[in-house]
Amino acid sequence: MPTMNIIQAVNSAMSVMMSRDPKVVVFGEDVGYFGGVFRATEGLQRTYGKNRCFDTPISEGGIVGAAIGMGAYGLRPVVEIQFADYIYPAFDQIVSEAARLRYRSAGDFTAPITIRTPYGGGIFGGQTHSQSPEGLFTHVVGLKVVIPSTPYDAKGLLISSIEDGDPVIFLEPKRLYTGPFEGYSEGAVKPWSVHPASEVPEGYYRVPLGQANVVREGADVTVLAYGTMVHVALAATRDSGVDAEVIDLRSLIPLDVETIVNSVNKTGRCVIVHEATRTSGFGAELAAIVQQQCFYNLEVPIERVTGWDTPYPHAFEWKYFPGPARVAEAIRQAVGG
Amino acid sequence: MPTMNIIQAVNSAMSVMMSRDPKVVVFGEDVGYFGGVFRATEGLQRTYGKNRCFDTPISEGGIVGAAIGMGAYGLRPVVEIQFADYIYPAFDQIVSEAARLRYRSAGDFTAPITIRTPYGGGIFGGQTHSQSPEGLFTHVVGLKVVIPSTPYDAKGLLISSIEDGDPVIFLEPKRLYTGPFEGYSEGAVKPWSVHPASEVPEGYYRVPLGQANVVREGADVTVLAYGTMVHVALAATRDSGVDAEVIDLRSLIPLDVETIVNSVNKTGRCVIVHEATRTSGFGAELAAIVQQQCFYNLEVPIERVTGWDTPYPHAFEWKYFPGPARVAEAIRQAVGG
Amino acid sequence: RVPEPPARPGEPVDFSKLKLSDPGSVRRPTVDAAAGSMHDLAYGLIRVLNDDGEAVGPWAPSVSSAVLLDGLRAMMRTRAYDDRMYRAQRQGKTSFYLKCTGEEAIAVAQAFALESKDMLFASYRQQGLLIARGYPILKMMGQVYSNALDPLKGRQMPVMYSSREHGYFTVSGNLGTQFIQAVGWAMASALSADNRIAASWVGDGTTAEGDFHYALTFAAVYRAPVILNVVNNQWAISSFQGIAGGEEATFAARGIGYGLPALRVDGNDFLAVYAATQWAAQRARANLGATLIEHFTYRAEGHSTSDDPTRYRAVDEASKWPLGDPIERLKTHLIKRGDWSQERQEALQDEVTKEIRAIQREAEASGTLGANMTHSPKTMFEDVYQDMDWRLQRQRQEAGF
Amino acid sequence: RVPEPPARPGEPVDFSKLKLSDPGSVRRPTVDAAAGSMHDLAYGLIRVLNDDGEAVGPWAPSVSSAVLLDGLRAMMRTRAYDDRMYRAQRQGKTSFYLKCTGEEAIAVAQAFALESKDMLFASYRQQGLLIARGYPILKMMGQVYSNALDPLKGRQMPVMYSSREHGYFTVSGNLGTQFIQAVGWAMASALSADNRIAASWVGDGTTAEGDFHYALTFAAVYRAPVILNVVNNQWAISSFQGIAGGEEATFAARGIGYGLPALRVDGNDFLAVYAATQWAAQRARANLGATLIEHFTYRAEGHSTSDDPTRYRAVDEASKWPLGDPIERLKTHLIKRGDWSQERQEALQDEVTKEIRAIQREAEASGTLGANMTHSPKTMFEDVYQDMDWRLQRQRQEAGF
Ligand SMILES: Cc1ncc(C[n+]2csc(CCOP(=O)(O)OP(=O)(O)O)c2C)c(N)n1
Ligand SMILES: Cc1ncc(C[n+]2csc(CCOP(=O)(O)OP(=O)(O)O)c2C)c(N)n1
Ligand SMILES: [Mg+2]
Ligand SMILES: [Mg+2]
Repeated sequence: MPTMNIIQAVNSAMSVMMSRDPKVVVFGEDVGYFGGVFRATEGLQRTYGKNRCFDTPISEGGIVGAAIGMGAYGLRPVVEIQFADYIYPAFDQIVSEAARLRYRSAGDFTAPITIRTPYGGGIFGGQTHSQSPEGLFTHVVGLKVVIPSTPYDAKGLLISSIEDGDPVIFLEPKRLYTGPFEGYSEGAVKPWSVHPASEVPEGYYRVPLGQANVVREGADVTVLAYGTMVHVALAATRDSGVDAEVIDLRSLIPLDVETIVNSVNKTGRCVIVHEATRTSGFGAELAAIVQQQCFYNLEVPIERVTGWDTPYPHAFEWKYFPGPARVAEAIRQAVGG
Repeated sequence: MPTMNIIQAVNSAMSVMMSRDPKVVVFGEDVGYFGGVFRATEGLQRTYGKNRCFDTPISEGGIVGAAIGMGAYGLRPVVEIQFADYIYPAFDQIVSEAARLRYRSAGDFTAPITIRTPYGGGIFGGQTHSQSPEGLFTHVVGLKVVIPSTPYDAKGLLISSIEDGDPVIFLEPKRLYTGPFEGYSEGAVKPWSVHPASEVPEGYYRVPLGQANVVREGADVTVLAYGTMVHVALAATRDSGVDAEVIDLRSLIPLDVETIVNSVNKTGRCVIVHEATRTSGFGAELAAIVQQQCFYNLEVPIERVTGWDTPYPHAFEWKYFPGPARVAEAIRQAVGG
Repeated sequence: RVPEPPARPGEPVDFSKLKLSDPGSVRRPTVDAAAGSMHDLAYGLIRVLNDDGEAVGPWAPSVSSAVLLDGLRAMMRTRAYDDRMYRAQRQGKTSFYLKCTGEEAIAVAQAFALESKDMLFASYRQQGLLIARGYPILKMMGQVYSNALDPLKGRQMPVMYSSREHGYFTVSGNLGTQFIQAVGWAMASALSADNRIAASWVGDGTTAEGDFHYALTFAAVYRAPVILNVVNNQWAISSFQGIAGGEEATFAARGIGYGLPALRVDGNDFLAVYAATQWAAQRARANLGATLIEHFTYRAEGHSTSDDPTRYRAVDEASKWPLGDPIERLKTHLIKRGDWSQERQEALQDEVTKEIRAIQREAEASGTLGANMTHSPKTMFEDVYQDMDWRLQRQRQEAGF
Repeated sequence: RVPEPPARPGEPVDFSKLKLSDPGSVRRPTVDAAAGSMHDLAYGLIRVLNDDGEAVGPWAPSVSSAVLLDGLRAMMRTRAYDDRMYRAQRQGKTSFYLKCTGEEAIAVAQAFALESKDMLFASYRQQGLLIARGYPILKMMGQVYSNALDPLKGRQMPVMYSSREHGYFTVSGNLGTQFIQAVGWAMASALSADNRIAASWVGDGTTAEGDFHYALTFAAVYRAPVILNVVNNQWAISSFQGIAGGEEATFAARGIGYGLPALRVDGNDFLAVYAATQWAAQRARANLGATLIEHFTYRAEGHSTSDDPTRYRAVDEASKWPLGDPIERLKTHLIKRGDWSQERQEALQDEVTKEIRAIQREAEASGTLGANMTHSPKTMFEDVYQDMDWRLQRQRQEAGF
């Protein structure tokens, strides 16, 4: 089986779907001839032609609005927003339109569109190339929110998202594009090839939306994470020496609440990790659910390890990023260490 | 002292500030000659002239973008977004600009703007005249989020917001504009005149941001609410016969966490009420904070009574609205009834 | 500097400053003419019917009296429908209503000028499209009453219709969003080598939204087969069209900057609207791209049941509108043609009024808003997603359904 | 249909299809001429310098050689600064850099044509404005290195400068947002009876954002004293200007639809940019409102340090650009005037290079990115709000500062 990094896996997912289904079209800023600023659409225009993969004006609202119209026609648009930080001009089309079409038309019209966008920090992109806005979209009913953490999941989840009948916000952890980053700002960066989940089938396969992945079984504390932070959580677990159970949510909406609740009921402790700012981040919803469903099994308060409630500061990226040290500390605290 | 409803109180706040400070300008769709679709700016153009209060094109992004520029010039713009449901076209200007100016320019430029907008349901406005998007803004660092529940607070909080150096999203519970609605869809609607908080001074006064209001002291359970739901929570408390402590948050950001924590530590029980959809609503953040800070005093899980995770359905408004019956039931459950 | 409308309440109405081309005076370029060669059309006003009801000039379409009579009937049914629903709202039978009185020619003539397979992305003020396409008025009333007949299951505010079957896209409460969606639909049609085209409508006020700009940009760049209509009815609730920039340039002129052909049409002239729409549709079907059409008309009544226009404009403005009433004008033309008469007009009026009343009785038999004759409340949890997730299942239980 | 650029890698470059007006051939309307009377200027190209370096035609400004020499020096300092910072990034001394090579005349000439009190809302590619206004290059380098000299305390990516003192609005990473903000600033100035004006810049690609439309709409409606500049450097990262609609109409033509005067200028011609900007500034100060100016130029290098232009455009495109290099052209003109010589040019080049090198040494003495010579990390929690709330105080403690 070929090994792929996340860029290649995402590219493969789109290519597989474009060859299987003529209704799949891909567009966005710089995605055509150039293949995208992160090269995720590399070769798609050459292979499938300019009608199926093309550049757009710099108009995120226009990109999503046009995609919605194409979806109403019967196509399955997969659009790229160059950075998640630039998705806000499309917010009205996403929230008021894509998320609402099915409901307001009683199923007469739907928006089977996939919005791909790189999110997260760790590349010295400053406050406008580092944001993690997933929490906002989880509050918008009608949207699905998916975040892979490995090449295998990236391809399988993206295929499921493209085939899904509802609009999906597909957030790609850009810091993981080329390697399983564990959050150590110093030291050599591992390539994906060293990671088993970089073995990705050439062809079609799905990873279903709404199924979390227990990436490490453990007895003493449950760590909930997604995207980049899954790898940081695993590293932190190692560093902490605690027998933590690490769960990769994979999709935030729909959420695999069963896997989460079973784990916390078993461990009695829960640490939630995300890179997004803390207040009203998705960690808040997770904490609210866990305390409500696992209340009588919880032995300590649920803790959140997150980005600080500030914009992402260019020079202090590694003071901002919730790295292995902070996560390990929270894990130790949770087990009363 | 004159009695005012919330529309009159909001109008009075703007009038007082326009007369005190020539830098205060008011604009938005239909706010000029007409005085706003809810009449909140009635008479301001007549009194202060077309340079200080004027109509704008139907362009929420333009309204907020222009306000930011005016703020950079040194004015204090107070803009109206006709319905909170229509704030999304301005989302990029609010999130990427207003909220970030101070930080990204290290204090060189700021956005001392106030964005007024009516929110919430109960007027048969359907899904695009009923939304409660406050949760989204609480996740955006750099913004303040204020929601009054009475005429007295509305005026005092709006004056504080206009004088505040940071951008404030000022959400007005439209169902409370003309009376203290308790959530009973049937039966006579009370006017504000029957409510003590409708006594509003003519002149200048402030209600500080970040101070919650304990509207009912109680021993057995803490009910956290804001806006319309404060009155519903009080009615539900009465109906439930439980000695609940009802807290009106008044401002979500900054949040008066001390008052909340002290109350829950006292009662050991907590019910959170909001009209917004549940998942990732502000209730999630409140639950996450309360379980973390009051863990060892909590006797039962924190429950959220909220709007369902669907758009606001026109015909089923009263099945959607979290009315007194649902809140009372949650209060009873919390005290083990 | 803030623009001011011609007349506020109490001020005299004077429309003499309006520059109106004479009927028949505006040239008609060939359908394949270059956009750059017809900027003058964005400033003139295409008019076909003169004051005597004759069809004059190069834009006079060759259209049979039969079609025009269907159009006349559709406009009259639209107006009668509006009147009934407006009253129903006033009688407390529903929460809201919004008429298109005085603007019927635009939606109706365009529906007749387009193919039934073409896709329509309307605003809330083009109910005439549905009626002209033969959508059952009973269903429309069901939607307005949110009763058991409502195809939208009571989820939407009145007038936010939707019908895939009739090529009518679900109306959005958020102004303008449909404009770029229509362009996307048209792009999809073109890249699927389909010959169906799309059409969309926004009001003068809505042109200030970003979606308007997105639509014109994408339509121009990809040469999408779409007709982009701006219905300039002079008012946006209480703001006159100058607040949207209508005094600095016409709304049709917006198209020039994108290299789009732009037409400006007398929106109260059924034949002019029909002809301009045919021209744009032919152009789109010939893969020559999009056309922007400004329909110059007047909102003869309040914005909706929620406002009182006498608070912000002169009472007699509507009656003084120089371009008359679309139904009257088409009637006069048909009589001039010798295919119609005042008697038949009155008979038709009578018939239409009776028809709509009858439908209303039938609709109300299935309930009005608040009468609890809705779809089952448990449907409120459906269609948020294709499949209901655990949250909604639990919440539906919590709700007791 | 998707537009294609003139030449992809490997394809021959041919700019002969470009319609370029002859130097001096475009008329100059009076400053108070009606916007509607000058649509032709949106399609022509205002050029002052001819191939011999002479200033010809009605737009030739009366400007002293002293001012032009200051402009020449500012352009040269800008280019030298860009070169040093670009190399510094390549050497790993910072995360990112972005040059304006080939476009220096636009920012520099406009800075000289405006008053120092006028407010500038730039994109990331107008560093020439700051340099022309005498902002310390040492501070600019501090910002690029996020070191202790950085006025922005290391919070922003390189080139996102901000200086209230120099009337330079904090640069946004989100394209286009500054355009409508500039209009708001100008509206504020006008309603405060202040005579300062605003100016803003976006690129050709950015014109597709909603903010562009908001800006033109508000500027037209309120007649705001603002100059709205579109820098058409032919490329938006890998997308040529046709993807933004530049082949259907000029970007200047966008202004016509809003009733704004629109000028199209040779952006590599210092005198033409200077003259057009003066014209627009006089108009704005006379309360005649906004002007849209398209600066026709070429992005001579990559978009930034993050891309490789040879992957999407022909390598020799830059060298074949028919409108030359702004520094070369101004130099030639000054020599023609008899106020300059090749020798002095070389001497100045030498001086500027040395100066920038010296400043760079000084800047790097205060640290480069990653050298931990930043402001205190605890400053990272400041300026989120005017006063730090409890959340940030606690989080700062958690962070250990
Ligand atoms: C995004 C958005 N902003 C504001 C509104 C509130 N609103 C509803 S109709 C209307 C006026 C629209 O005027 P126009 O576009 O001229 O259309 P008309 O009503 O005249 O047909 C406004 C401001 C809305 N529905 N959506
Ligand atoms: C809202 C937004 N969308 C996308 C981007 C990513 N981006 C940065 S620069 C750029 C190209 C801009 O091209 P243009 O407007 O022509 O300006 P130029 O770089 O040529 O000066 C893009 C797409 C962004 N910064 N902001
Ligand atoms: Mg209108
Ligand atoms: Mg460019």
